[in-house]
Amino acid sequence: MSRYTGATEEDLREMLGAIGVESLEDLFTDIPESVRLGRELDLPPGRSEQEVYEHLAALAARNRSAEDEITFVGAGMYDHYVPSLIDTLLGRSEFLTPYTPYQPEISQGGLQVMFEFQTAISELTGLPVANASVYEGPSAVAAAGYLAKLETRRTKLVASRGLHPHSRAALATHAAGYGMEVVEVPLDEDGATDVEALAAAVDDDTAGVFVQQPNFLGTVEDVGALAEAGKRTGALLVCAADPIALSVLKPPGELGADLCVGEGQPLGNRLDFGGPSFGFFAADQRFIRKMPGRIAGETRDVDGKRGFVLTLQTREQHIRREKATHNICTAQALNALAGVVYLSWLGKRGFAELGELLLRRTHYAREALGLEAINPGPVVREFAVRVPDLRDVMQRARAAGINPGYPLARDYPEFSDGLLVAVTERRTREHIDRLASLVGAQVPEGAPA
Amino acid sequence: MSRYTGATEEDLREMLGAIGVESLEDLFTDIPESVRLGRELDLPPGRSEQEVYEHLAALAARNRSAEDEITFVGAGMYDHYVPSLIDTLLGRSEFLTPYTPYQPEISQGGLQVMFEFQTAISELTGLPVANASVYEGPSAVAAAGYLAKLETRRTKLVASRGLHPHSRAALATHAAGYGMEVVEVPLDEDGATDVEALAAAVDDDTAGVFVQQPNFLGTVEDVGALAEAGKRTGALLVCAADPIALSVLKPPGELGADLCVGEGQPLGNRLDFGGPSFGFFAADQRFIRKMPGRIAGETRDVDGKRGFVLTLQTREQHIRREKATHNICTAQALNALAGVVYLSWLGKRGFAELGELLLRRTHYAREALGLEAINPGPVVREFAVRVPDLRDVMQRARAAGINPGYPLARDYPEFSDGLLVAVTERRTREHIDRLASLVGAQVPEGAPA
Amino acid sequence: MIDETVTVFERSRAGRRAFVAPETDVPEVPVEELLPADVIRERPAELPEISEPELVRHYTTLSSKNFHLDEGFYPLGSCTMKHNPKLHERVAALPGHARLHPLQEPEHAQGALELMWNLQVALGEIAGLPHVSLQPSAGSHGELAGLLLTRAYHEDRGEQRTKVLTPDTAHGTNPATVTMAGYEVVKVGTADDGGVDLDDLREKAGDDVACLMLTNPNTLGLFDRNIEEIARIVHDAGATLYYDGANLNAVMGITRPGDMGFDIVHFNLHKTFTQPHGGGGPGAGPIACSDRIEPFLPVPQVVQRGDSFDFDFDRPKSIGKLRGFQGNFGVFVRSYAYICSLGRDGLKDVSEIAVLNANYLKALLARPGIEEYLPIAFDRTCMHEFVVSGSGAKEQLGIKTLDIAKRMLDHDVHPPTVYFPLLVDEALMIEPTETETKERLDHFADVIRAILEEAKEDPEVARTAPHTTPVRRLDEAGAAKRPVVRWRPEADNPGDPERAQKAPASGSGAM
Amino acid sequence: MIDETVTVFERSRAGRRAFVAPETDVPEVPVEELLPADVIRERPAELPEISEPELVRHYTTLSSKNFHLDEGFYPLGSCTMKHNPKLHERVAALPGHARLHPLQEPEHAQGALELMWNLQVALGEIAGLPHVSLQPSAGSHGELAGLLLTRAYHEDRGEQRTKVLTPDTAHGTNPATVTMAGYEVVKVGTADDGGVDLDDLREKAGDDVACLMLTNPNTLGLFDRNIEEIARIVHDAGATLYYDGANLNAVMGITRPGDMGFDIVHFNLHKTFTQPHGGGGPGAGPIACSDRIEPFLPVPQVVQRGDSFDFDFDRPKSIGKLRGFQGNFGVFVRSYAYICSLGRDGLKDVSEIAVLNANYLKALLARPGIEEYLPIAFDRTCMHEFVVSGSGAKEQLGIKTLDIAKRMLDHDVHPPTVYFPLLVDEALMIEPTETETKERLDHFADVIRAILEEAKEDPEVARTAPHTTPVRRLDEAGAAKRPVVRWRPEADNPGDPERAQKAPASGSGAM
Ligand SMILES: Cc1ncc(COP(=O)(O)O)c(C=O)c1O
Ligand SMILES: Cc1ncc(COP(=O)(O)O)c(C=O)c1O
Repeated sequence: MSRYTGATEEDLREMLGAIGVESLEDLFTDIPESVRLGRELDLPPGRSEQEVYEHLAALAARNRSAEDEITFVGAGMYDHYVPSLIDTLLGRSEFLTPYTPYQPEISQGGLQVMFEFQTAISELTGLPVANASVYEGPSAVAAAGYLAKLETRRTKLVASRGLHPHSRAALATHAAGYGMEVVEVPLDEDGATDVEALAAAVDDDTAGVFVQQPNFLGTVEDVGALAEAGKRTGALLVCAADPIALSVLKPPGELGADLCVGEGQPLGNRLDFGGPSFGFFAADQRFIRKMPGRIAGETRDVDGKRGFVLTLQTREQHIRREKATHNICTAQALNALAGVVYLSWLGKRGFAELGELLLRRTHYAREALGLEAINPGPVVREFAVRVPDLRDVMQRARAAGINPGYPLARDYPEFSDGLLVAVTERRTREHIDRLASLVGAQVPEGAPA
Repeated sequence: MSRYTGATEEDLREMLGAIGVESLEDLFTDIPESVRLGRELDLPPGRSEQEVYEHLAALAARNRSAEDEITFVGAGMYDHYVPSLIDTLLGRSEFLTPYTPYQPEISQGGLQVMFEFQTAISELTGLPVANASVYEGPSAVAAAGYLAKLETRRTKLVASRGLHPHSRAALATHAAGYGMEVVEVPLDEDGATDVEALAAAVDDDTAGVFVQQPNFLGTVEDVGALAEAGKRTGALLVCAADPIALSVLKPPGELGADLCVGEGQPLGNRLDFGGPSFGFFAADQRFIRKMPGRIAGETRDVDGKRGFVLTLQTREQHIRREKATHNICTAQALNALAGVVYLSWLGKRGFAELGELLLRRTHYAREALGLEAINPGPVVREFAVRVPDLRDVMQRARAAGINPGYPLARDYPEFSDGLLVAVTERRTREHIDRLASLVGAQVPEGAPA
Repeated sequence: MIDETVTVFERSRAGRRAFVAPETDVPEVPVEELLPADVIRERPAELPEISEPELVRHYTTLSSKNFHLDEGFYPLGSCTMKHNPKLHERVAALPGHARLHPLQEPEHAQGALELMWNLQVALGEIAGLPHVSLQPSAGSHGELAGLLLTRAYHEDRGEQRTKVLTPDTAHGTNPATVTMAGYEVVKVGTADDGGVDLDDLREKAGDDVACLMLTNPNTLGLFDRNIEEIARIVHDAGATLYYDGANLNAVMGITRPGDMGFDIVHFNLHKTFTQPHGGGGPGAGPIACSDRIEPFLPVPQVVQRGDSFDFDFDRPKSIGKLRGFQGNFGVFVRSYAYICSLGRDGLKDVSEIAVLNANYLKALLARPGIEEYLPIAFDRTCMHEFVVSGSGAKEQLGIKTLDIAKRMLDHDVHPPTVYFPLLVDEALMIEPTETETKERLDHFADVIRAILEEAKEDPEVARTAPHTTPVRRLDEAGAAKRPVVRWRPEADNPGDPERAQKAPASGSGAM
Repeated sequence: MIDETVTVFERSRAGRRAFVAPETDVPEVPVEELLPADVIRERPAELPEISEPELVRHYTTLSSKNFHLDEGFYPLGSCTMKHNPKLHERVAALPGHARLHPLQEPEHAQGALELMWNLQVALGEIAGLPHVSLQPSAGSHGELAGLLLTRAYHEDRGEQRTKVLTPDTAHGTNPATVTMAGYEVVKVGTADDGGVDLDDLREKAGDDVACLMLTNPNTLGLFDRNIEEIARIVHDAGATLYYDGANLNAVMGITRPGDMGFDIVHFNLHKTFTQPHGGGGPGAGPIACSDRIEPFLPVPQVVQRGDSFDFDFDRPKSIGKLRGFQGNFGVFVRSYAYICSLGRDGLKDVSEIAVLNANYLKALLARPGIEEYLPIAFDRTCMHEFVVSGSGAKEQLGIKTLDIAKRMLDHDVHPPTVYFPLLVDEALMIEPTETETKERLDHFADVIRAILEEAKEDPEVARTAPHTTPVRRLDEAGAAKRPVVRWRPEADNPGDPERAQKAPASGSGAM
């Protein structure tokens, strides 16, 4: 059995003596016999480091990861290349092992990272204020809903069907708590949010309107038009965004979005079967005192030296308790660090170059597959197509070591033969061509190419 | 093409200006045209980090490592479990990226590690002085030969055939330089060094006598007897040792060895296809001023504070040049760090427990295989057996995902059907039993079990 | 410029780069032909332009301004800052875990599902509550899940309840969660022994009460001896009893929330089951519950079918999804490795030594020279942590708890949690954890003694502490009054002169 | 005890442990039944007994006492302290590399052999010498290989040669190697322009000379314009011309040792081809040579057979083996990744920027306020490094080069190589490398200026520097006089009191 404790026999004697008790047992007398477990936990015995490693390595070997296959699955998390320096920096105990920087004088590293992260997110989203991270994408959307409620005191949320299914689900789950109704707006025949329908759904009870850029199908939305329609009655326009796509797309903040939130995984975080990653939360200046989560601010010390602190804490649970603007405490600081390091690694030019590479490969892929597009309009890094005999294609592809994409049927029954195909800088033209040849064989005569 | 340089266009202009030249070309005018390359290097163009990663990962995938098969191959390097904290500590830039601690005031970390390493090696070998590392095992043996020459000014070296073939080869190669003859002493029928033959080979010209504990076949040698026979005429007794075996075996220093050297890989270092690892070099007090390599010593600073420095540097090339006791400069500091962390991780009790586990599994394995033993005597972690139809067994085993051991034929033609089988804590009884069933099928009727 | 405090943005120089794009192996169609003009980004995001060497140095140097657990003692009360075994980083980084896509079909993710299943079974056994969802992202997210489950449970029974009870010692996330879940907070008092005031509880536990949120041991580090009576009262009122698992480190293998009568519990995997805290996450807040709550658990649930595993989405009464995908799997890997390493005996050992260490340190602080200044609040045998009051030091030495904490920074130990719980004046909440040695505890007591001794001579030293840290006391009021929450080139900027002129995309108007 | 300088042995407490053995799954036969009594270890090695958390803290805290390349500027002349790309650690750690046994059959190690082959081809092209052995463990090992090859070459021709020429500017390993290789060292002088004194060379290059060891650019950072004439003289004498490749960073893709007339060259992969220096290794010192030397290269050689790769052991004229197995493969992986990343254009870029940075820094130091005190030795366009003399500072300010170096420690920059090469009085040998930015170079010049300014006011500050480091100037003389090279429990020891009594296994008699 592994042990991380240090108490020796001798320590035990001395410590019990100092406490003034006979045995460890004596320290637990407050616990009524009647609620004692009175037996060993029904768990396996402990094992050595080596044995635990072998066990977990054996489990890992039973997963087919992006190291084992060529995957075109995205749908919210993407197989981007994570640069090595992120491993090195996140592996440093100085970043890895401290907790929330409650003592700023010995936490300037973490606090400055938060400040830099907030700056980078502000740059991406085109909004002046960002927090230091929330849990992840869909719960960030739910948090935006809560802010909309606090801000407007209204009762209704309107969400595009183009919003990630998990975001819509999380929004509904949380709204059930803070007592709001969620109304869904359909997509038009091009796979974009139906602007008229959205305009119609919004009324004086509407606290927030939710769209996603690009939307779940990969469609580049006309955020400007949606904002105009959505904000008519004073609701907040919440835009969920793929941060990578913002390398080439106009920042939601420049198009009228009040809040821009999203999933940070594409920014230097591993897939990790879905987490941990980070959520980002950016807002217009007027919401700065209603934001959820930690915010680092710049200030000076008694000697006038530049420094950083957690600021605007009167929003937070540890100060305001039931009056807090959100209950979040532990967030995703380490993942946010990966995010800002990743963006700094890409740099001003590299970020744009990456976006353009994805844009080109994605359009090339949609061409190459020659299948009917569900969303024929502009896309950045992901698109949806109809695949006649989808199951068959999936099987053949998997046999060939390729995971062709995410089937839409579960989340969009209306696209029962739909496949969502994502491209990253790791998916080369050669990969794309191999996928094309696999599905190409399936294209029925006369199907639109 | 990847770049790790920082000079921008603007920098270039300013810097050339400050230097007072027009172009980079002007900085190379000292190089005669006639020796200029005058063309591009005939190498591929540079690639992105991601592409280089993919290329090297593809190469690595074409090796069958100990992660891919159950290996019983040892013969000098062993598949021990390397604890995770070694990755963490060796990955710290503070240990990874500085060079030799020429400035002790800003190198106390590295210097104290050397001092601790020397202490651990001294404990293992039973000799009072150890240096901070040499390259690796066989060249450490050669270095011991050079010390024997410097010490005795004699011309002959006597080496047991039980010494690792690579050590004998390296000794011969280096001796050809410093002008010494190497005489080999055979093994007896039990696979141990022939004490009489050794006694006979030693004479007044003999500078050093080389034995290995356990020897290459895994045999536990009677080092005491060999030392007695070898030192008769004043030669130095050099014992090469497997540091892991010293957990259960009497330290060579307590048995008359003047020098104890060896391969450090088993101590927390990866296999790495043969390197980098480290060599250790321990000696009796009288040789402290003839040792090769860096040695850290304890001292005090001007304020009386405890500290460490590189000491006895008058032995070394950077001070003594042609009069140096060895030419070594860059050694294996990082690997030695892994060694002392590993030994501290094992600890006083754990080191013994590990040795006893190997001892028991090894004897169990020799029993279980039921093959004719080449060295029937005591062994610690490795043993040699005769395998009728060896090639066949090898093939069947490899097909079953098992690498049964190292065939002796190349290094010991006299054991053309010999197989050297090594056991580590990673080779469980179940692995051993699987190997046994594979070779067992091959045991001819009436063969000794 | 190199050594002072400079952001990565200020280190930017036009033309530098670390990243190099893989070759464009498809036609280089102009962006304008692929995207409509009005959606194309006009100005690039003003990200730093910096070389890899300088990027590594920037963050390496920054990191060294952090105090961290691998450096020294970190008795931050309620946070369970125990050692993070290095094995966990190795297993979490295995490509089979780290590069596994969350939407990989279950048949190709059997290892991951088995790991989640095994972790659920272990957590259920430790809690004494059989049904587990790993989905919540942290403790407070687990709390929210717990109240959403409570709401769904009551609504399913046709009951409308509007209030949730929390002790006045509760952690801030409890009341904050109550509000977010659409309930009204009702505080329950604390009795003289530090436990729940039963009379107050009886009075407030009416049929409009949905839940009592409790942690036991509580935030004073005390085990509530009346837990069975508390459970009876709450259940008689038809409310659920919620267990805030942040303090579970005290009782593993000794007593279980389920056996105490709790209906729902959240775990802080990043506390009890050791995660590197990462400067404020990531963590995970799985929940466990009893049979009557089970139908409402989030989707998807990991289920075992024969000897394979699958996700179950078909749960009609489920509260739905709390977040994307299935939770912080990378966190699960680490906590599962921890449970495998320690096993049944090791986990009990953890709690016993955690309690031993806390009581030993409490005993050291109860000695003359300290206890006059830092009296122990509710002095009785504590569990994994305890609380002292700085009231004595404030009155007799004129130094506040804050001053003591700041002075500790000069002694290379992390201060305890301060000014919490609120009902203790000038509180210091001390949780040593089981992975600390006796020497560390002795040293900490010596540091406190030294600080108090020093204050007798000259309180100003503590009042103006810290003195040896990268920065000294910072102006937090000013930071909140005029918040500067992102770097702007307008600010004096050693960076690329041009950039100083033109505002970035988001510069317009803001702040 | 916790913060001062304490060895890991002194932290030991009987009964603590980090390691836990895997279960003994075979019969627990007593050791006495498996080993003869007289070979069994009587007393266990006195290794530390310490828990994982404290072990991690010990070495983490120790590490923070090191200055390192990822922290700041490290212009250690002749050592080429360039950035270590983090990618290299990732690819070296791939199990297919890290867990590959050196005796794996070639057919199951094709990836590794191909990597070694590709690296050999690249190094051969860069050196202009086609035949490469990767085996030597470091530069000095490569030098030894070079002289053993020279000896074998001459003996094969029936020649006996006894002398090896080295310039007086040569690095210490050159003469040390000559002695180890059984030759006599003959020094060749340096001309006024910093190059080899041709007349002296002509005089000494007799038929008893086996080799001239040279580095070009030399240790002064100067390219020897007469290299062709030098080669002619050496070859006319029948000797080999050996290239010490430590300074190759200056000329990649611009000129090649082979084209200059060298017969044998060693590479310092840990310099030119960036390895993390690890506090003093590991490195690797591959050698390349011309056709006439090739037959004598060490065994085994990696060879290509069709489209697969193999080891060739059958080389009758080979000098044999220099070490175990096939060399420091983990080092090859990193250098190969480096060459793949930079490619033909990137490597040339490296040398150009390395030379640019050196000349720019030289220009900064040639300005008033510095050059009076630190005149540049042999002032002409330098290559990747240059040497200044502290003679001016010594005479006019009364501070030695050592004092200047020690004062730099207080400014968070690593001092240059000092007191080498020997023929420059009070030498400072400065090699910035190409991965440093202009800001770093400017800062370094500012630091030097500040130190000199300060010394004008008060030389004592530098004479007693450093002032801000973990320890200050250490008693090196005392350390060498009474060497204490291992910890002993006899020494005052805060550790386990018992241990202080009984001496460890090796305690007897020693020191
Ligand atoms: C008692 C208690 N409850 C709840 C929480 C909230 O947990 P988390 O930070 O994971 O959201 C904490 C953590 O600080 C805590 O100490
Ligand atoms: C010029 C020169 N030659 C040879 C060497 C020796 O190389 P190594 O340290 O790798 O043995 C060095 C390294 O310091 C050097 O600078």
